[in-house]
Amino acid sequence: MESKSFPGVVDSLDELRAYVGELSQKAGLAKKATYSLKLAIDEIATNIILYGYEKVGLVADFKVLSEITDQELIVILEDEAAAFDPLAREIPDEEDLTMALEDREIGGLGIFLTIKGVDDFSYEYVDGKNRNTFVMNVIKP
Amino acid sequence: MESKSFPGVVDSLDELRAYVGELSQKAGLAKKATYSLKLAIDEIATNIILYGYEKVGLVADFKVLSEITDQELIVILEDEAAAFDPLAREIPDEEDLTMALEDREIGGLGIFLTIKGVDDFSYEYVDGKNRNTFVMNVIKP
Amino acid sequence: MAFKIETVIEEQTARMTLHGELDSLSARVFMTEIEKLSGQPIEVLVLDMEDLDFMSSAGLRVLIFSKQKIGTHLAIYIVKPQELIVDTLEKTGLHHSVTIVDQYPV
Amino acid sequence: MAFKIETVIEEQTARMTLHGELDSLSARVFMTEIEKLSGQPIEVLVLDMEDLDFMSSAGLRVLIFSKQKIGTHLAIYIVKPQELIVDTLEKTGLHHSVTIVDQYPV
Ligand SMILES: Nc1ncnc2c1ncn2[C@@H]1O[C@H](COP(=O)(O)OP(=O)(O)O)[C@@H](O)[C@H]1O
Ligand SMILES: Nc1ncnc2c1ncn2[C@@H]1O[C@H](COP(=O)(O)OP(=O)(O)O)[C@@H](O)[C@H]1O
Repeated sequence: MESKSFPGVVDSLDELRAYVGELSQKAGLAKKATYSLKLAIDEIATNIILYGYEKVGLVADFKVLSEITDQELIVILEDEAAAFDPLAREIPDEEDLTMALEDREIGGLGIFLTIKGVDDFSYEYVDGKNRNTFVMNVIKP
Repeated sequence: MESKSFPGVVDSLDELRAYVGELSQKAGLAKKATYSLKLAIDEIATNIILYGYEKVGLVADFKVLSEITDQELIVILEDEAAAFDPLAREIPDEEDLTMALEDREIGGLGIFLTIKGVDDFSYEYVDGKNRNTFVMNVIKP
Repeated sequence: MAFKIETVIEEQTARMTLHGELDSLSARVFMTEIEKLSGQPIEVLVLDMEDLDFMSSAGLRVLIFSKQKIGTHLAIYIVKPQELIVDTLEKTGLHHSVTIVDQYPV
Repeated sequence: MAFKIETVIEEQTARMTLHGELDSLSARVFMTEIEKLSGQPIEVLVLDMEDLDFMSSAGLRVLIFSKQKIGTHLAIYIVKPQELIVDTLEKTGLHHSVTIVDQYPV
Protein backbone atom coordinates (compact mmCIF):
# COMPACT_ATOMS: atom_id res chain seq x y z
CA MET A 1 0.00 0.00 0.00
CA GLU A 2 1.27 3.42 -0.95
CA SER A 3 0.11 6.23 1.35
CA LYS A 4 -0.02 10.02 1.04
CA SER A 5 -1.53 12.68 3.35
CA PHE A 6 -3.31 15.89 2.40
CA PRO A 7 -4.42 18.79 4.60
CA GLY A 8 -8.21 18.71 5.02
CA VAL A 9 -8.95 21.93 3.12
CA VAL A 10 -10.52 22.54 -0.30
CA ASP A 11 -7.18 23.84 -1.55
CA SER A 12 -5.94 20.26 -1.48
CA LEU A 13 -8.40 19.04 -4.12
CA ASP A 14 -6.30 20.14 -7.06
CA GLU A 15 -3.24 18.26 -5.87
CA LEU A 16 -5.39 15.28 -4.90
CA ARG A 17 -6.73 14.99 -8.46
CA ALA A 18 -3.20 15.27 -9.84
CA TYR A 19 -2.11 12.45 -7.53
CA VAL A 20 -5.04 10.25 -8.60
CA GLY A 21 -4.00 10.98 -12.17
CA GLU A 22 -0.50 9.63 -11.46
CA LEU A 23 -1.83 6.49 -9.80
CA SER A 24 -4.17 5.88 -12.72
CA GLN A 25 -1.34 6.21 -15.18
CA LYS A 26 0.82 3.76 -13.22
CA ALA A 27 -2.08 1.32 -13.15
CA GLY A 28 -2.65 1.76 -16.87
CA LEU A 29 -6.23 3.11 -16.68
CA ALA A 30 -7.80 4.54 -19.82
CA LYS A 31 -8.58 8.25 -20.08
CA LYS A 32 -12.27 7.91 -19.36
CA ALA A 33 -11.76 5.64 -16.35
CA THR A 34 -9.13 8.03 -15.02
CA TYR A 35 -11.54 10.94 -15.26
CA SER A 36 -14.35 9.03 -13.52
CA LEU A 37 -12.05 8.02 -10.69
CA LYS A 38 -10.79 11.59 -10.28
CA LEU A 39 -14.37 12.81 -10.16
CA ALA A 40 -15.47 10.18 -7.62
CA ILE A 41 -12.53 10.87 -5.32
CA ASP A 42 -12.93 14.64 -5.68
CA GLU A 43 -16.59 14.37 -4.66
CA ILE A 44 -16.00 12.26 -1.55
CA ALA A 45 -12.94 14.26 -0.51
CA THR A 46 -14.95 17.48 -0.90
CA ASN A 47 -17.59 16.09 1.45
CA ILE A 48 -15.02 14.98 4.00
CA ILE A 49 -13.48 18.45 3.96
CA LEU A 50 -16.70 20.48 3.97
CA TYR A 51 -19.00 18.35 6.13
CA GLY A 52 -16.62 16.18 8.10
CA TYR A 53 -14.02 18.81 8.98
CA GLU A 54 -14.74 22.47 8.20
CA LYS A 55 -18.39 22.54 9.23
CA VAL A 56 -17.63 21.23 12.70
CA GLY A 57 -14.27 22.92 13.13
CA LEU A 58 -12.01 19.88 12.96
CA VAL A 59 -8.53 20.56 11.68
CA ALA A 60 -7.06 17.33 10.34
CA ASP A 61 -5.44 15.65 7.37
CA PHE A 62 -6.95 12.93 5.26
CA LYS A 63 -5.02 10.05 3.71
CA VAL A 64 -4.96 8.38 0.34
CA LEU A 65 -3.95 4.73 0.47
CA SER A 66 -3.55 2.86 -2.79
CA GLU A 67 -2.64 -0.45 -4.30
CA ILE A 68 -2.17 -1.52 -7.88
CA THR A 69 -2.71 -5.17 -8.75
CA ASP A 70 -2.88 -6.94 -12.07
CA GLN A 71 -6.62 -6.53 -12.28
CA GLU A 72 -7.37 -3.34 -10.42
CA LEU A 73 -6.46 0.00 -8.94
CA ILE A 74 -7.71 0.34 -5.36
CA VAL A 75 -7.78 3.77 -3.72
CA ILE A 76 -8.88 4.38 -0.14
CA LEU A 77 -9.69 7.77 1.39
CA GLU A 78 -9.25 7.67 5.15
CA ASP A 79 -10.42 10.50 7.41
CA GLU A 80 -10.77 11.36 11.11
CA ALA A 81 -14.25 12.89 11.02
CA ALA A 82 -17.45 11.61 12.60
CA ALA A 83 -18.77 8.42 11.04
CA PHE A 84 -20.58 9.02 7.77
CA ASP A 85 -21.65 6.31 5.35
CA PRO A 86 -22.32 7.78 1.89
CA LEU A 87 -24.24 4.62 0.98
CA ALA A 88 -26.74 5.01 3.81
CA ARG A 89 -28.51 7.95 2.16
CA GLU A 90 -30.99 7.79 -0.60
CA ILE A 91 -29.41 8.84 -3.83
CA PRO A 92 -31.45 10.68 -6.49
CA ASP A 93 -33.46 8.37 -8.76
CA GLU A 94 -34.39 8.56 -12.45
CA GLU A 95 -37.34 10.80 -11.76
CA ASP A 96 -35.36 13.36 -9.78
CA LEU A 97 -32.80 13.52 -12.53
CA THR A 98 -35.27 14.37 -15.27
CA MET A 99 -36.90 17.18 -13.31
CA ALA A 100 -36.43 20.66 -14.70
CA LEU A 101 -33.34 22.41 -13.43
CA GLU A 102 -35.25 25.13 -11.69
CA ASP A 103 -37.46 22.75 -9.70
CA ARG A 104 -34.83 20.54 -8.29
CA GLU A 105 -33.22 20.23 -4.99
CA ILE A 106 -29.54 20.68 -5.36
CA GLY A 107 -28.36 17.88 -3.04
CA GLY A 108 -27.16 14.36 -3.56
CA LEU A 109 -25.41 14.66 -6.92
CA GLY A 110 -21.92 14.19 -5.52
CA ILE A 111 -22.48 10.75 -4.03
CA PHE A 112 -24.56 9.76 -7.08
CA LEU A 113 -21.68 10.57 -9.45
CA THR A 114 -19.25 8.70 -7.22
CA ILE A 115 -21.26 5.49 -7.18
CA LYS A 116 -22.01 5.61 -10.90
CA GLY A 117 -18.44 6.37 -11.86
CA VAL A 118 -16.37 3.60 -10.30
CA ASP A 119 -16.39 -0.17 -10.70
CA ASP A 120 -16.82 -0.65 -6.99
CA PHE A 121 -17.39 1.67 -4.06
CA SER A 122 -17.56 0.66 -0.42
CA TYR A 123 -17.50 2.24 3.01
CA GLU A 124 -16.44 1.15 6.48
CA TYR A 125 -15.73 2.78 9.85
CA VAL A 126 -12.67 1.22 11.48
CA ASP A 127 -10.57 2.30 14.47
CA GLY A 128 -12.29 5.66 14.67
CA LYS A 129 -11.72 6.36 10.99
CA ASN A 130 -13.92 6.54 7.90
CA ARG A 131 -12.64 4.51 4.96
CA ASN A 132 -14.12 5.12 1.53
CA THR A 133 -12.80 2.58 -0.97
CA PHE A 134 -12.79 3.05 -4.76
CA VAL A 135 -11.94 0.24 -7.15
CA MET A 136 -11.31 0.53 -10.90
CA ASN A 137 -10.78 -2.51 -13.09
CA VAL A 138 -7.68 -2.46 -15.20
CA ILE A 139 -8.26 -3.80 -18.68
CA LYS A 140 -5.04 -5.29 -19.96
CA PRO A 141 -4.48 -4.94 -23.69
CA MET B 1 -43.99 43.45 9.38
CA GLU B 2 -40.82 44.26 11.26
CA SER B 3 -37.59 43.48 9.41
CA LYS B 4 -33.96 43.06 10.44
CA SER B 5 -30.89 41.93 8.47
CA PHE B 6 -27.98 39.83 9.66
CA PRO B 7 -24.68 39.03 7.92
CA GLY B 8 -24.71 35.42 6.66
CA VAL B 9 -21.98 34.12 8.99
CA VAL B 10 -22.12 31.84 12.05
CA ASP B 11 -21.07 34.76 14.24
CA SER B 12 -24.57 36.20 13.70
CA LEU B 13 -26.34 33.32 15.45
CA ASP B 14 -25.86 34.70 18.93
CA GLU B 15 -27.40 38.04 18.05
CA LEU B 16 -30.13 36.30 16.06
CA ARG B 17 -31.20 34.27 19.10
CA ALA B 18 -31.19 37.40 21.24
CA TYR B 19 -33.43 39.11 18.68
CA VAL B 20 -35.84 36.15 18.62
CA GLY B 21 -35.88 36.41 22.41
CA GLU B 22 -37.01 40.05 22.18
CA LEU B 23 -39.73 39.26 19.66
CA SER B 24 -40.98 36.40 21.84
CA GLN B 25 -41.14 38.64 24.87
CA LYS B 26 -43.09 41.28 22.95
CA ALA B 27 -45.49 38.62 21.75
CA GLY B 28 -45.88 37.25 25.28
CA LEU B 29 -44.57 33.73 24.61
CA ALA B 30 -43.84 31.47 27.57
CA LYS B 31 -40.28 30.45 28.42
CA LYS B 32 -40.52 26.99 26.87
CA ALA B 33 -42.07 28.26 23.63
CA THR B 34 -39.42 30.97 23.42
CA TYR B 35 -36.64 28.40 23.74
CA SER B 36 -38.19 26.12 21.08
CA LEU B 37 -38.53 29.01 18.67
CA LYS B 38 -34.94 30.13 19.27
CA LEU B 39 -33.77 26.59 18.66
CA ALA B 40 -35.82 26.19 15.45
CA ILE B 41 -34.61 29.49 14.02
CA ASP B 42 -31.01 28.82 15.04
CA GLU B 43 -31.11 25.46 13.25
CA ILE B 44 -32.49 26.80 9.97
CA ALA B 45 -30.28 29.89 10.03
CA THR B 46 -27.25 27.67 10.64
CA ASN B 47 -28.13 25.65 7.56
CA ILE B 48 -28.63 28.77 5.44
CA ILE B 49 -25.24 30.06 6.52
CA LEU B 50 -23.29 26.80 6.24
CA TYR B 51 -24.93 25.13 3.24
CA GLY B 52 -26.62 28.00 1.42
CA TYR B 53 -23.83 30.55 1.70
CA GLU B 54 -20.43 29.48 3.03
CA LYS B 55 -20.18 26.12 1.29
CA VAL B 56 -20.70 27.65 -2.15
CA GLY B 57 -18.92 30.93 -1.47
CA LEU B 58 -21.92 33.27 -1.46
CA VAL B 59 -21.49 36.38 0.64
CA ALA B 60 -24.92 37.72 1.55
CA ASP B 61 -27.17 38.79 4.41
CA PHE B 62 -30.30 37.02 5.54
CA LYS B 63 -33.40 38.74 6.83
CA VAL B 64 -35.75 38.19 9.73
CA LEU B 65 -39.29 39.40 9.06
CA SER B 66 -41.80 39.23 11.88
CA GLU B 67 -45.34 39.98 12.82
CA ILE B 68 -47.17 39.78 16.13
CA THR B 69 -50.92 39.27 16.09
CA ASP B 70 -53.35 38.52 18.89
CA GLN B 71 -53.04 34.81 18.34
CA GLU B 72 -49.53 34.28 17.05
CA LEU B 73 -45.94 35.28 16.52
CA ILE B 74 -44.85 34.80 12.92
CA VAL B 75 -41.16 34.87 12.04
CA ILE B 76 -39.81 34.50 8.51
CA LEU B 77 -36.18 33.82 7.56
CA GLU B 78 -35.47 35.05 4.05
CA ASP B 79 -32.24 34.20 2.22
CA GLU B 80 -30.61 34.56 -1.20
CA ALA B 81 -29.17 31.08 -1.53
CA ALA B 82 -30.12 28.34 -4.00
CA ALA B 83 -33.60 26.92 -3.45
CA PHE B 84 -33.73 24.44 -0.59
CA ASP B 85 -36.90 23.03 0.93
CA PRO B 86 -36.19 21.59 4.39
CA LEU B 87 -39.51 19.71 4.21
CA ALA B 88 -38.54 17.84 1.05
CA ARG B 89 -36.05 15.61 2.87
CA GLU B 90 -36.83 12.61 4.93
CA ILE B 91 -36.47 13.43 8.57
CA PRO B 92 -35.27 10.80 11.06
CA ASP B 93 -38.01 8.49 12.31
CA GLU B 94 -38.61 6.84 15.69
CA GLU B 95 -36.33 3.95 14.87
CA ASP B 96 -33.40 6.15 13.92
CA LEU B 97 -33.78 8.07 17.12
CA THR B 98 -33.55 5.04 19.39
CA MET B 99 -30.41 3.69 17.76
CA ALA B 100 -27.31 3.67 19.90
CA LEU B 101 -25.30 6.86 19.71
CA GLU B 102 -22.28 5.20 18.20
CA ASP B 103 -24.20 3.57 15.35
CA ARG B 104 -26.04 6.57 14.10
CA GLU B 105 -25.63 8.84 11.22
CA ILE B 106 -25.22 12.35 12.43
CA GLY B 107 -27.45 14.14 9.89
CA GLY B 108 -30.99 15.40 9.93
CA LEU B 109 -31.38 16.37 13.57
CA GLY B 110 -31.53 20.10 12.90
CA ILE B 111 -34.57 20.04 10.64
CA PHE B 112 -36.20 17.45 12.90
CA LEU B 113 -35.89 19.72 15.95
CA THR B 114 -37.22 22.65 13.95
CA ILE B 115 -40.35 20.89 12.80
CA LYS B 116 -41.03 19.36 16.23
CA GLY B 117 -40.47 22.62 18.08
CA VAL B 118 -42.83 25.11 16.43
CA ASP B 119 -46.61 25.22 16.05
CA ASP B 120 -46.28 25.61 12.31
CA PHE B 121 -43.39 25.52 9.88
CA SER B 122 -43.59 26.16 6.14
CA TYR B 123 -41.33 26.83 3.21
CA GLU B 124 -41.64 28.65 -0.10
CA TYR B 125 -39.33 29.94 -2.83
CA VAL B 126 -40.46 33.35 -4.06
CA ASP B 127 -38.73 35.97 -6.22
CA GLY B 128 -35.44 34.14 -6.09
CA LYS B 129 -35.53 33.89 -2.31
CA ASN B 130 -36.05 31.10 0.20
CA ARG B 131 -38.63 31.85 2.86
CA ASN B 132 -38.80 29.67 5.95
CA THR B 133 -41.81 30.59 8.10
CA PHE B 134 -42.14 29.77 11.82
CA VAL B 135 -45.40 30.28 13.69
CA MET B 136 -45.90 30.10 17.46
CA ASN B 137 -49.34 30.32 19.05
CA VAL B 138 -49.70 32.92 21.74
CA ILE B 139 -51.77 31.68 24.67
CA LYS B 140 -53.43 34.65 26.30
CA PRO B 141 -53.86 34.38 30.07
CA MET C 1 -5.08 23.18 -12.86
CA ALA C 2 -5.94 26.78 -12.02
CA PHE C 3 -9.48 27.86 -12.82
CA LYS C 4 -10.15 31.08 -14.71
CA ILE C 5 -13.34 32.73 -15.85
CA GLU C 6 -14.03 35.74 -18.08
CA THR C 7 -17.43 37.37 -18.35
CA VAL C 8 -18.67 39.62 -21.13
CA ILE C 9 -22.17 41.06 -21.02
CA GLU C 10 -23.69 42.34 -24.22
CA GLU C 11 -27.32 43.38 -24.41
CA GLN C 12 -29.24 40.55 -22.73
CA THR C 13 -26.56 37.94 -23.16
CA ALA C 14 -23.91 37.05 -20.60
CA ARG C 15 -21.01 35.07 -22.00
CA MET C 16 -18.56 33.34 -19.69
CA THR C 17 -15.46 31.51 -20.78
CA LEU C 18 -14.26 28.85 -18.35
CA HIS C 19 -10.71 27.49 -18.24
CA GLY C 20 -9.03 24.81 -16.14
CA GLU C 21 -10.75 22.72 -13.49
CA LEU C 22 -14.07 23.46 -11.83
CA ASP C 23 -14.20 21.91 -8.35
CA SER C 24 -15.78 23.00 -5.08
CA LEU C 25 -13.07 25.59 -4.54
CA SER C 26 -13.22 27.21 -7.97
CA ALA C 27 -17.01 26.90 -8.13
CA ARG C 28 -17.07 29.71 -5.59
CA VAL C 29 -15.58 32.05 -8.15
CA PHE C 30 -18.13 30.91 -10.76
CA MET C 31 -20.95 31.32 -8.19
CA THR C 32 -19.90 34.90 -7.49
CA GLU C 33 -19.94 35.72 -11.23
CA ILE C 34 -23.48 34.34 -11.51
CA GLU C 35 -24.63 36.17 -8.39
CA LYS C 36 -23.50 39.44 -10.01
CA LEU C 37 -26.00 38.86 -12.83
CA SER C 38 -28.99 38.53 -10.53
CA GLY C 39 -31.35 41.44 -10.92
CA GLN C 40 -29.96 42.22 -14.40
CA PRO C 41 -32.20 41.63 -17.42
CA ILE C 42 -30.23 38.66 -18.76
CA GLU C 43 -32.05 36.30 -21.15
CA VAL C 44 -29.20 34.12 -22.38
CA LEU C 45 -26.21 32.65 -20.56
CA VAL C 46 -23.48 31.30 -22.81
CA LEU C 47 -20.84 29.14 -21.14
CA ASP C 48 -17.80 28.49 -23.25
CA MET C 49 -16.34 25.23 -21.94
CA GLU C 50 -13.85 24.24 -24.63
CA ASP C 51 -10.93 24.79 -22.23
CA LEU C 52 -12.62 23.36 -19.17
CA ASP C 53 -10.94 20.06 -18.28
CA PHE C 54 -12.84 18.99 -15.18
CA MET C 55 -16.20 19.69 -13.60
CA SER C 56 -17.50 18.22 -10.34
CA SER C 57 -21.01 18.40 -8.89
CA ALA C 58 -20.07 21.81 -7.49
CA GLY C 59 -20.17 23.06 -11.10
CA LEU C 60 -23.58 21.50 -11.71
CA ARG C 61 -24.82 23.22 -8.59
CA VAL C 62 -23.87 26.60 -10.03
CA LEU C 63 -25.80 25.79 -13.24
CA ILE C 64 -28.91 25.02 -11.21
CA PHE C 65 -28.41 28.16 -9.15
CA SER C 66 -28.11 30.28 -12.34
CA LYS C 67 -31.52 29.33 -13.50
CA GLN C 68 -33.09 29.90 -10.09
CA LYS C 69 -31.40 33.22 -9.66
CA ILE C 70 -31.60 34.85 -13.05
CA GLY C 71 -35.03 33.43 -13.77
CA THR C 72 -36.56 30.31 -15.27
CA HIS C 73 -36.83 32.05 -18.65
CA LEU C 74 -33.03 31.97 -18.85
CA ALA C 75 -31.63 30.00 -21.79
CA ILE C 76 -28.30 28.34 -21.03
CA TYR C 77 -25.99 27.39 -23.90
CA ILE C 78 -22.92 25.30 -23.25
CA VAL C 79 -20.39 25.66 -26.03
CA LYS C 80 -18.03 22.77 -26.88
CA PRO C 81 -17.88 20.93 -23.57
CA GLN C 82 -15.36 18.08 -23.48
CA GLU C 83 -16.78 14.59 -23.86
CA LEU C 84 -16.33 13.59 -20.22
CA ILE C 85 -18.11 16.71 -19.04
CA VAL C 86 -21.01 15.97 -21.41
CA ASP C 87 -21.11 12.58 -19.71
CA THR C 88 -21.59 14.19 -16.31
CA LEU C 89 -24.34 16.47 -17.66
CA GLU C 90 -26.14 13.47 -19.13
CA LYS C 91 -25.79 11.19 -16.14
CA THR C 92 -27.30 13.81 -13.87
CA GLY C 93 -30.04 14.84 -16.29
CA LEU C 94 -28.81 18.40 -16.58
CA HIS C 95 -28.62 18.15 -20.36
CA HIS C 96 -32.44 18.45 -20.36
CA SER C 97 -32.17 21.99 -19.07
CA VAL C 98 -29.26 23.36 -21.07
CA THR C 99 -28.47 23.36 -24.78
CA ILE C 100 -25.15 21.89 -25.82
CA VAL C 101 -23.82 23.54 -28.99
CA ASP C 102 -20.69 23.79 -31.10
CA GLN C 103 -20.84 27.54 -31.35
CA TYR C 104 -22.94 30.47 -30.25
CA PRO C 105 -24.78 32.17 -31.91
CA VAL C 106 -25.85 28.76 -33.20
CA MET D 1 -24.09 34.54 25.37
CA ALA D 2 -20.43 33.65 25.12
CA PHE D 3 -19.56 29.97 25.33
CA LYS D 4 -16.84 28.73 27.65
CA ILE D 5 -15.51 25.29 28.40
CA GLU D 6 -13.04 23.99 31.00
CA THR D 7 -11.53 20.54 30.88
CA VAL D 8 -9.96 18.62 33.74
CA ILE D 9 -8.57 15.15 33.16
CA GLU D 10 -8.01 12.91 36.16
CA GLU D 11 -7.08 9.28 35.78
CA GLN D 12 -9.50 7.90 33.18
CA THR D 13 -12.13 10.58 33.63
CA ALA D 14 -12.41 13.75 31.57
CA ARG D 15 -14.62 16.39 33.13
CA MET D 16 -15.77 19.36 31.08
CA THR D 17 -17.77 22.29 32.42
CA LEU D 18 -19.84 24.10 29.79
CA HIS D 19 -21.11 27.67 30.18
CA GLY D 20 -23.25 29.89 27.97
CA GLU D 21 -24.75 28.87 24.65
CA LEU D 22 -23.69 25.94 22.51
CA ASP D 23 -24.48 26.63 18.83
CA SER D 24 -22.74 25.69 15.59
CA LEU D 25 -20.06 28.31 16.19
CA SER D 26 -19.22 27.36 19.77
CA ALA D 27 -19.60 23.63 19.05
CA ARG D 28 -16.31 23.94 17.19
CA VAL D 29 -14.56 24.74 20.44
CA PHE D 30 -16.24 21.78 22.14
CA MET D 31 -15.32 19.52 19.19
CA THR D 32 -11.67 20.50 19.47
CA GLU D 33 -11.67 19.64 23.18
CA ILE D 34 -13.10 16.21 22.42
CA GLU D 35 -10.65 15.63 19.57
CA LYS D 36 -7.80 16.20 22.05
CA LEU D 37 -9.01 13.21 24.07
CA SER D 38 -8.86 10.78 21.18
CA GLY D 39 -6.12 8.25 21.67
CA GLN D 40 -6.10 8.84 25.42
CA PRO D 41 -7.31 6.03 27.72
CA ILE D 42 -10.49 7.87 28.79
CA GLU D 43 -13.32 5.72 30.20
CA VAL D 44 -15.70 8.38 31.53
CA LEU D 45 -16.72 11.76 30.14
CA VAL D 46 -18.50 14.04 32.60
CA LEU D 47 -20.21 17.08 31.12
CA ASP D 48 -21.27 19.65 33.66
CA MET D 49 -24.16 21.54 32.04
CA GLU D 50 -25.66 23.47 34.93
CA ASP D 51 -24.60 26.78 33.39
CA LEU D 52 -25.35 25.84 29.80
CA ASP D 53 -28.37 27.86 28.63
CA PHE D 54 -28.78 26.70 25.04
CA MET D 55 -27.78 23.69 22.95
CA SER D 56 -28.55 23.17 19.27
CA SER D 57 -28.09 20.03 17.18
CA ALA D 58 -24.47 21.06 16.74
CA GLY D 59 -24.01 20.17 20.41
CA LEU D 60 -25.69 16.79 19.94
CA ARG D 61 -23.37 16.12 17.06
CA VAL D 62 -20.36 16.55 19.34
CA LEU D 63 -21.85 14.06 21.82
CA ILE D 64 -22.21 11.48 19.06
CA PHE D 65 -18.69 12.21 17.85
CA SER D 66 -17.29 11.73 21.39
CA LYS D 67 -18.53 8.21 21.58
CA GLN D 68 -17.26 7.34 18.10
CA LYS D 69 -13.90 8.90 18.74
CA ILE D 70 -13.03 7.92 22.28
CA GLY D 71 -14.61 4.51 21.92
CA THR D 72 -17.97 2.86 22.39
CA HIS D 73 -16.98 1.80 25.91
CA LEU D 74 -17.07 5.49 26.91
CA ALA D 75 -19.63 6.34 29.61
CA ILE D 76 -21.05 9.86 29.24
CA TYR D 77 -22.56 11.58 32.29
CA ILE D 78 -24.44 14.83 31.89
CA VAL D 79 -24.65 16.70 35.17
CA LYS D 80 -27.62 18.99 35.90
CA PRO D 81 -28.70 19.92 32.38
CA GLN D 82 -31.45 22.56 32.23
CA GLU D 83 -34.96 21.29 31.57
CA LEU D 84 -35.15 22.52 27.98
CA ILE D 85 -31.87 20.88 27.13
CA VAL D 86 -33.14 17.59 28.63
CA ASP D 87 -36.09 18.04 26.28
CA THR D 88 -33.80 18.17 23.27
CA LEU D 89 -31.88 15.09 24.43
CA GLU D 90 -35.15 13.19 24.85
CA LYS D 91 -36.73 14.28 21.57
CA THR D 92 -33.70 13.13 19.64
CA GLY D 93 -33.24 9.90 21.58
CA LEU D 94 -29.80 10.83 22.84
CA HIS D 95 -30.85 10.24 26.44
CA HIS D 96 -30.60 6.51 25.68
CA SER D 97 -26.87 6.85 25.22
CA VAL D 98 -25.92 9.19 28.05
CA THR D 99 -26.70 9.20 31.76
CA ILE D 100 -28.33 12.30 33.18
CA VAL D 101 -27.38 12.85 36.81
CA ASP D 102 -27.55 15.47 39.55
CA GLN D 103 -23.93 15.07 40.52
CA TYR D 104 -20.86 13.08 39.64
CA PRO D 105 -19.59 10.87 41.19
CA VAL D 106 -23.20 9.78 41.49
N1 LIG E 1 -18.34 13.25 5.14
C1 LIG E 1 -19.59 13.65 5.44
N2 LIG E 1 -19.94 13.92 6.72
C2 LIG E 1 -21.19 14.31 7.03
N3 LIG E 1 -22.18 14.48 6.13
C3 LIG E 1 -21.91 14.24 4.85
C4 LIG E 1 -20.62 13.81 4.43
N4 LIG E 1 -20.66 13.64 3.09
C5 LIG E 1 -21.91 13.93 2.69
N5 LIG E 1 -22.68 14.30 3.74
C6 LIG E 1 -24.11 14.61 3.69
O1 LIG E 1 -24.65 13.98 2.53
C7 LIG E 1 -25.31 14.93 1.70
C8 LIG E 1 -25.20 14.55 0.22
O2 LIG E 1 -23.89 14.74 -0.27
P1 LIG E 1 -23.63 14.95 -1.82
O3 LIG E 1 -24.21 13.80 -2.57
O4 LIG E 1 -22.17 15.19 -2.05
O5 LIG E 1 -24.47 16.22 -2.23
P2 LIG E 1 -24.43 17.72 -1.76
O6 LIG E 1 -23.08 17.99 -1.17
O7 LIG E 1 -24.67 18.45 -3.02
O8 LIG E 1 -25.56 17.89 -0.78
C9 LIG E 1 -24.69 16.26 2.08
O9 LIG E 1 -25.57 17.32 1.85
C10 LIG E 1 -24.40 16.09 3.56
O10 LIG E 1 -25.55 16.34 4.32
N1 LIG F 1 -30.15 25.86 3.26
C1 LIG F 1 -29.70 24.68 2.80
N2 LIG F 1 -29.17 24.60 1.55
C2 LIG F 1 -28.74 23.42 1.08
N3 LIG F 1 -28.78 22.26 1.76
C3 LIG F 1 -29.28 22.27 2.99
C4 LIG F 1 -29.77 23.46 3.58
N4 LIG F 1 -30.24 23.15 4.80
C5 LIG F 1 -30.05 21.84 4.98
N5 LIG F 1 -29.48 21.29 3.89
C6 LIG F 1 -29.18 19.85 3.71
O1 LIG F 1 -30.04 19.11 4.55
C7 LIG F 1 -29.29 18.24 5.42
C8 LIG F 1 -29.98 18.08 6.76
O2 LIG F 1 -29.90 19.25 7.55
P1 LIG F 1 -30.02 19.18 9.12
O3 LIG F 1 -31.31 18.51 9.48
O4 LIG F 1 -29.82 20.53 9.72
O5 LIG F 1 -28.89 18.19 9.60
P2 LIG F 1 -27.30 18.24 9.47
O6 LIG F 1 -26.90 19.66 9.26
O7 LIG F 1 -26.88 17.70 10.78
O8 LIG F 1 -26.95 17.34 8.34
C9 LIG F 1 -27.91 18.86 5.46
O9 LIG F 1 -26.93 17.90 5.72
C10 LIG F 1 -27.77 19.45 4.07
O10 LIG F 1 -27.36 18.47 3.15
